[in-house]
Amino acid sequence: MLQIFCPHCGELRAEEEFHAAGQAHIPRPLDPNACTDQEWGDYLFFRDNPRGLHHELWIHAAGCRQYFNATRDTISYEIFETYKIGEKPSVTAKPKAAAPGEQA
Amino acid sequence: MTAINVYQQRPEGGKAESPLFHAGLADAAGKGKATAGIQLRERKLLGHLTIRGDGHDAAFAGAVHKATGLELPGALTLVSSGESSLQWMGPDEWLLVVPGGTEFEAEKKLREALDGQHIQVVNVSGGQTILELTGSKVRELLMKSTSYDVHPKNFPVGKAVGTVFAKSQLVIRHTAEDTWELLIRRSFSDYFWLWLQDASQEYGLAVKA
Amino acid sequence: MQRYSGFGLFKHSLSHNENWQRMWRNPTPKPVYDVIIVGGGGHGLATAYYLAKVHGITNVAVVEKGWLGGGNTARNTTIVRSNYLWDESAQLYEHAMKLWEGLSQDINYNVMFSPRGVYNLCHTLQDMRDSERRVSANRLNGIDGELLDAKQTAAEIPYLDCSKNTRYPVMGATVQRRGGVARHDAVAWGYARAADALGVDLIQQTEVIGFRKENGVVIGVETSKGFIGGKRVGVVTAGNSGHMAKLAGFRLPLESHPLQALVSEPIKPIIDSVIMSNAVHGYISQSDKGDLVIGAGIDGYVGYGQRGSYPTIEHTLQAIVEMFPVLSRVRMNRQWGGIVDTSPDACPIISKTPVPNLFFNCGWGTGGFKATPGSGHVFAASLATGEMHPLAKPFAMDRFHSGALIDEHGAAAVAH
Amino acid sequence: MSQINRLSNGGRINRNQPLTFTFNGTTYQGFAGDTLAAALLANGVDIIGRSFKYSRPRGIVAAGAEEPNAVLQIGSREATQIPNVRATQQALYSGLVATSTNGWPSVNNDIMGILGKVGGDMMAPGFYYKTFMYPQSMWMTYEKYIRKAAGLGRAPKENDPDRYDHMNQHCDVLVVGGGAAGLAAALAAGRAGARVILADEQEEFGGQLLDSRESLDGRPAADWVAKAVAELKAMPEVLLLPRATVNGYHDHNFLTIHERRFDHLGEVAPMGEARQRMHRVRAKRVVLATGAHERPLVYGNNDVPGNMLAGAVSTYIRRYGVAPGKQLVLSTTNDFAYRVALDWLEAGLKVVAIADARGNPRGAWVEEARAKGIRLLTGSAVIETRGSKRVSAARIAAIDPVGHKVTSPGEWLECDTVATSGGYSPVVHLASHLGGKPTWREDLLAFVPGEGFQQRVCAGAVNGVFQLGDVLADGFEAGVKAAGEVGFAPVSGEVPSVAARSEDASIALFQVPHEKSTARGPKQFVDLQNDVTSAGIELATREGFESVEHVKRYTALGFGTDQGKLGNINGLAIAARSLGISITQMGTTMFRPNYTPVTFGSVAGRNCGALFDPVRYTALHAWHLAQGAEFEDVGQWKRPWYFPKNGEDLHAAVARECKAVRDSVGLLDASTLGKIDIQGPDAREFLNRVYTNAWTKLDVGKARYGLMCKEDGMVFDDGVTACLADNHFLMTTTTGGAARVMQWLEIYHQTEWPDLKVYFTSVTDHWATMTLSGPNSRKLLAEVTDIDLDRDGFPFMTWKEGLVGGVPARVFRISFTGELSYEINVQADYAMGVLEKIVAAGKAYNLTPYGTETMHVLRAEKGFIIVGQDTDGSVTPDDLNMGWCVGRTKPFSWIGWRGMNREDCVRENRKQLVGLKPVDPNVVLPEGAQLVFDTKQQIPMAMVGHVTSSYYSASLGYSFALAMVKGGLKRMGEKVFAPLADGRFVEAEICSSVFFDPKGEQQNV
Repeated sequence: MLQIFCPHCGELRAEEEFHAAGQAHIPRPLDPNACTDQEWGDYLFFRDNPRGLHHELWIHAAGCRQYFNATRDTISYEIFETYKIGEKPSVTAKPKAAAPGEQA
Repeated sequence: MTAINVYQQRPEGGKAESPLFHAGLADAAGKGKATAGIQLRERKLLGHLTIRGDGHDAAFAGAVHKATGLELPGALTLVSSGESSLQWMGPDEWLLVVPGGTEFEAEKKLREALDGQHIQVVNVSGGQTILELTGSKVRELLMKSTSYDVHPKNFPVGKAVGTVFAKSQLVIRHTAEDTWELLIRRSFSDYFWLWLQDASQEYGLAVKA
Repeated sequence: MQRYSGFGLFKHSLSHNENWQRMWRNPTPKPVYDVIIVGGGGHGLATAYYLAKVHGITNVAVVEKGWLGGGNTARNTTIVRSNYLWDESAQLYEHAMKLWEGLSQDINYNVMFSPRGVYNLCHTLQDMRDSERRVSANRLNGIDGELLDAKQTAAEIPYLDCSKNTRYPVMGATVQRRGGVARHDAVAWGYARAADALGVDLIQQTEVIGFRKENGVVIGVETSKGFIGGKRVGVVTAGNSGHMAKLAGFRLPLESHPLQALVSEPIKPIIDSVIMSNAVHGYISQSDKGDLVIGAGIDGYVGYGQRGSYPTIEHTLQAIVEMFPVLSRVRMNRQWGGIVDTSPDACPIISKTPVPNLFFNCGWGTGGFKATPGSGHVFAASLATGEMHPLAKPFAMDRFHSGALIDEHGAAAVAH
Repeated sequence: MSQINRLSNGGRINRNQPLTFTFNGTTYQGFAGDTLAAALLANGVDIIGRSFKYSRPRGIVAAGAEEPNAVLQIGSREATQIPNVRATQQALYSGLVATSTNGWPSVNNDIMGILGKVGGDMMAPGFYYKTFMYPQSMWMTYEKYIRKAAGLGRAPKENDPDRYDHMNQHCDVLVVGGGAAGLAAALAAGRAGARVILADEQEEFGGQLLDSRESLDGRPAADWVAKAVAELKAMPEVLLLPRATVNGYHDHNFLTIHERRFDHLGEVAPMGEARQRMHRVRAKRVVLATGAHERPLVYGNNDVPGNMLAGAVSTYIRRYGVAPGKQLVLSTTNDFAYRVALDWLEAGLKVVAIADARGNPRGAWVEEARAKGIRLLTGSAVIETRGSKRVSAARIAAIDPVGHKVTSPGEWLECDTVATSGGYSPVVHLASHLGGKPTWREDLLAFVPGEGFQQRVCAGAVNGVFQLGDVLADGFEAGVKAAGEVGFAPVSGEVPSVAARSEDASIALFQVPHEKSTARGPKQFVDLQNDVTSAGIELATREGFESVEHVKRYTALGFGTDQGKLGNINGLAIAARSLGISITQMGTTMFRPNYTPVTFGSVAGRNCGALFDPVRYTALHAWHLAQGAEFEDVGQWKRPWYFPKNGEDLHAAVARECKAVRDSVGLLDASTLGKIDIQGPDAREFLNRVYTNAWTKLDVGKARYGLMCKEDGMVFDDGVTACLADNHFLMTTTTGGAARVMQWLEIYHQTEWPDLKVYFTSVTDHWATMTLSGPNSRKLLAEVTDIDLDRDGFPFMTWKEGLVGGVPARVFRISFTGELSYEINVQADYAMGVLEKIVAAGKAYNLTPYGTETMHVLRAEKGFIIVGQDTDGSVTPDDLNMGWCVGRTKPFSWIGWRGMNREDCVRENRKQLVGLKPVDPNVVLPEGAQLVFDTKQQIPMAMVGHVTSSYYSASLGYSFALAMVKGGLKRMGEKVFAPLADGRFVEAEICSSVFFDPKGEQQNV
């Protein structure tokens, strides 16, 4: 069970208090009507799904009910930072060498 | 105040049933063992107001203070004065608890003080209730129920947190050394009551009036 | 290929089993293949087998970064059924089901396909409506299915708590009696052995690290052991599909999530069929060894760790004890996770890609194992001809742009 | 009842407290402090069970968690049966009833055993993959017999009377294992002031110190254990958990500890107590002091009862005062195992010989053994043993230095016990749960923990540190380090002194050679529980299974309840040798939770039955109960489904309720609908963006129905929203969608449009909602309210404030039944009082409570949809024929608009919501039934839609349905058919989805 630092409550909390809400930083197109079906489909469904560093959206559902972003390694599950909506991530490359443990 | 619809929602007199009315707490009161590790009391029919606004705005904090006499608390804290308390619920949300029947006055005062600001005040008195737990085993009971750390080092008096509890959610408020409060939603109150009875079996549970 | 039979077993026992042959070779890669399959799981191996068997294309390599059948093939709860709602998916899964029914004989390897019946429990009125809808659709698609009431359900599933004491009382169930379980490892090994016998090269411990293109057209794969040429390349890498797509230069409408499962210690048979419940969120069967095989939920975040969140395991066992209170004293032996590539409509993607001659078969999410033979069969046909097999066509990637989704979240069992 | 193997003195048992128990129906006696295994051995019980595949007799091998054979059924009555209890981990209690799990008619005389002997070679690994295939139809028959042999113990057939619970723990340092290293670490961390948990799986702390030959501070090691435990107990921030196994190490230093609180006292817990407790621990640091498991040697017939781990024999002698035999042969590769010979001798029994695989061992204990005159055969090993139900002799022979060949014929020595030790495997299980790969250390001949996303320190044997003095030092250091890393400076305290003991290096030996090839020699068991032999492993590699996972899966090595604690290292060493690769290249299989198995009950905790999922009730629930309501689960809510009277069934009750609403007035508890209070100057703009229809012109005092879609254009919720004031709205959502909608509003507000000035607060629980519906609702309401209900003054789709039953209320004149309706909202605390007044006044109007079923019928008669029943996430507003609810010209591209204009969403011939009238007015179409146009077609039939809602309407006098039909809106008057399971076709006519009062006059009266 992960432990996640809520940037609003200012504390580490258990994963059970949160819900993951997918990849972060996917803004709604400003003019959806100008999007082609291709572009709209990309917005709706196509994701980076990276093996490694991932910026993702979470909500502190049982706590302050705020959405925020997290930078997490999808292999080690290490969380490098959490930050408020509107802020930019400060970790954009893996701080250390690829970790073990992915294989069966 | 035409922009917002505000009115007295509580009748004068009339039959009132708190969320745990049908649990028969009144009948059970005083009948438990004096040695019970957990004592439970429903702090019922209080006035609950949700206040939303910009916590970073000094004008907002000042107006809330003016209207309530309470300093706007920061993250995870609870301030109280007499029968009233003000609790941080989120970066733009607070809960004001006042004696039952005074919430309409309190709301009017708040709206007056906050006039011109973008805020929300909502009477939620009918939707929630507070369970007060005291006794030597309360911490153990809480540990059975929530993954939040209730050790006094982490959860001193005056702290209040929204967290998971059993298979639902609520707010835990630490109000005195051996006294904790659970702020619960009306529709979940029977579930929590059942849970608390079950989880406190080994410690003994006594209901207080 | 050394043929397997009861008599053979006896014969070999006389020579103390010293003369069994290798099940597959350990070949050195050729410079170029007609078809390269990336991913040596059940789907990839089945694809290779059907390419050779049905289409006569034997100059085929399966490139696997670890060991054969070592991904989700080795980690699933082995359920086989075809009772899907929509025509497109029902036909695809039923195609697989028909192949399951003769698979052991076809590949001369006992995959222990055991049609002991798959029950989906209903706990709400809406469950009952949805079940009627699905069973009705199944029947008209030629797929067996029955809707049982609470009494029949109780009679058919011993020890299931059908009383009113449960939080969500059982109101009924659907059953697909042709559904059941198979031995997951055996499926991979059986296909591998059969494909190898037809000349397919199974190249293990070799990771694909890139796709080589010429004029935008794929001409082979870069691997940890060097370049391997291929006229067509089919990628069947489940949870790692997103990563493969990235190497090929495009994105997929997929997220890879941890999906957990667990087994109990072996106990004497008590659960004779497969029982699944959407509403209370758990499913269970019992292996021939006596282990209760239990599927847990999917975690809500992207995860490649082959492990998931502990609360998910808790919820699952709560559901199992809720359904079968007699099991509360049984012990959980082992838990683990797979990486499932979930698509927005809970249906697979069997598709051409923006890169000519590069094909993807992915997005099976939680439903991959049951489709193994069918998936391999239609993907082989597509790779053989360069045109998508008719059953695969509705599963092309462009549906996520046009909006022609095939929403199987309801039928994909435990609400993932 | 004589305990023939009980020594006359020694052990940590209480000889003054005899306990009686039964095994396989025979009554025995043991002592308090015994494990069940110790008591069985004390009583000379050799055969404890039969092996899984070959049904060979098996006895107790080990003394702890690694025991593969002594897996028993416990329980004196049905409901409290416990399957698969390791006798080595079960404390003896008075009245314990244990039985073997296999063997027929008994473990001593087992029929299957004969089959195992003759057919053994036919059951090599993978044999089932190679047969039972023909004919295809026979597999299920074969499998029936295969399943007969499945499983060890059995689940009870009655429900468990016990409770289980969880305890959430947080600590600075969790110390796993209470042996020498763990105690030292806990002391160091505790002294520093850290919050410490020390957990150990055994009955008491101390681990190997409890049966050690070595002394601490010049006194028996156990004395120091008592002192250390006393010191820890006195520390307020230290929690000691004996009988508590750390079974899983999860992400972010979350671990679970399975505590068996009453298993040592009986098969059921005392009233009110949880039998077992799962501690869910978040530890800032973990000290793994999990020790090591002794590795047995693999030699011919090494499974015959009497073959045991060397250390286990010592444990039984020193800790339990039990010698499991009379004549001992020891086969070892290391010094440490010599203690068993010395212990055995001190117990007054005969040590026949020691075979040491090393050429010239000279350690202290070796010399002591020599000095005591024990026969020592160096460069030798036990090659095989003899005996059917108990070892009767062992053959010791010389082997070459690498252990590949037998170099002398050796000699058969009579004995009844063969103790072996092939070295010690650190217990790396927990250290590897997050995927960390253990590392092979050739100097130790052992895997030690690798890296692995864990904030932990390893100490003692798990760390590859074996000498007692070093172990203690390592433990103290680990405790200091762990506490130090989280901010606690070390505080000095007593550290015991240990006399150094000289020890020679051990030698690598896994599979002992035999003159015959592995396949032809006597069976050498690697994994006892699964009957995996070295020949089987060699066969697997011969057949091409080269990865360690393949070998495991093909042979079932390590699949048992012991998860390969005993056999895995030997197995992979044999596979590596067979493949000609190193052990490092071979690697280990994945370690996954659990370290040892845990009950489903303890994982589930008390979240079962009534506590399985929260139940939500409305403020009026007690009244519904008093009216005899049947309830429907809607999300977590219990909603009244119908109110049967005088034994009515659903249909009769619903017909009566419907009629009452249409004829007079009915009452529905609508409190479960989601309600969201929305305030702010941009509230209206926000509504414009999240609803499909337009909200700009909704006046204060009015209400409007709205649809919500996701970005894909598919309907996902609906409800009525009222304008309470210019900047103030009250939104209602579906019952099941309330939380979802709230979160959806928040995500758009917080992430996309934070600039919009609006706040949302859920008031679902604050308001109780009573709906009065029917032609007499106005008259009835008028009797209890001061609100002017004038038809024009309080028109349809408006709301008013006033008193109802003396309580301030908001009354909405909206309708979901098509009848004149009022929704009365009052603060929930006062709802019951209001209800009672309405009911009292309602007597004159035959006021009838109705439930969700009647509501569904009435709304369907009006063609009103229920999201989630008539929609399934693939339906646009146009598909629902609700294009009137789509603001096509709204300036902002609201949520759903772009999605519903994608290619596939605007194509012709989509499925559309229509009404259906069965040709036979008495036949009710099944909800969910699929529809076809042509009954003549063969299967597979072309399905054109399905029935979403279907009822018999008492007021209309015929059955009707709502359905999604391909191009349905253009097919009015055409026929569709529902093919039923029994072969019938129900014919129905496609019609408008509005059956009742199409002009909407009733609700406007």
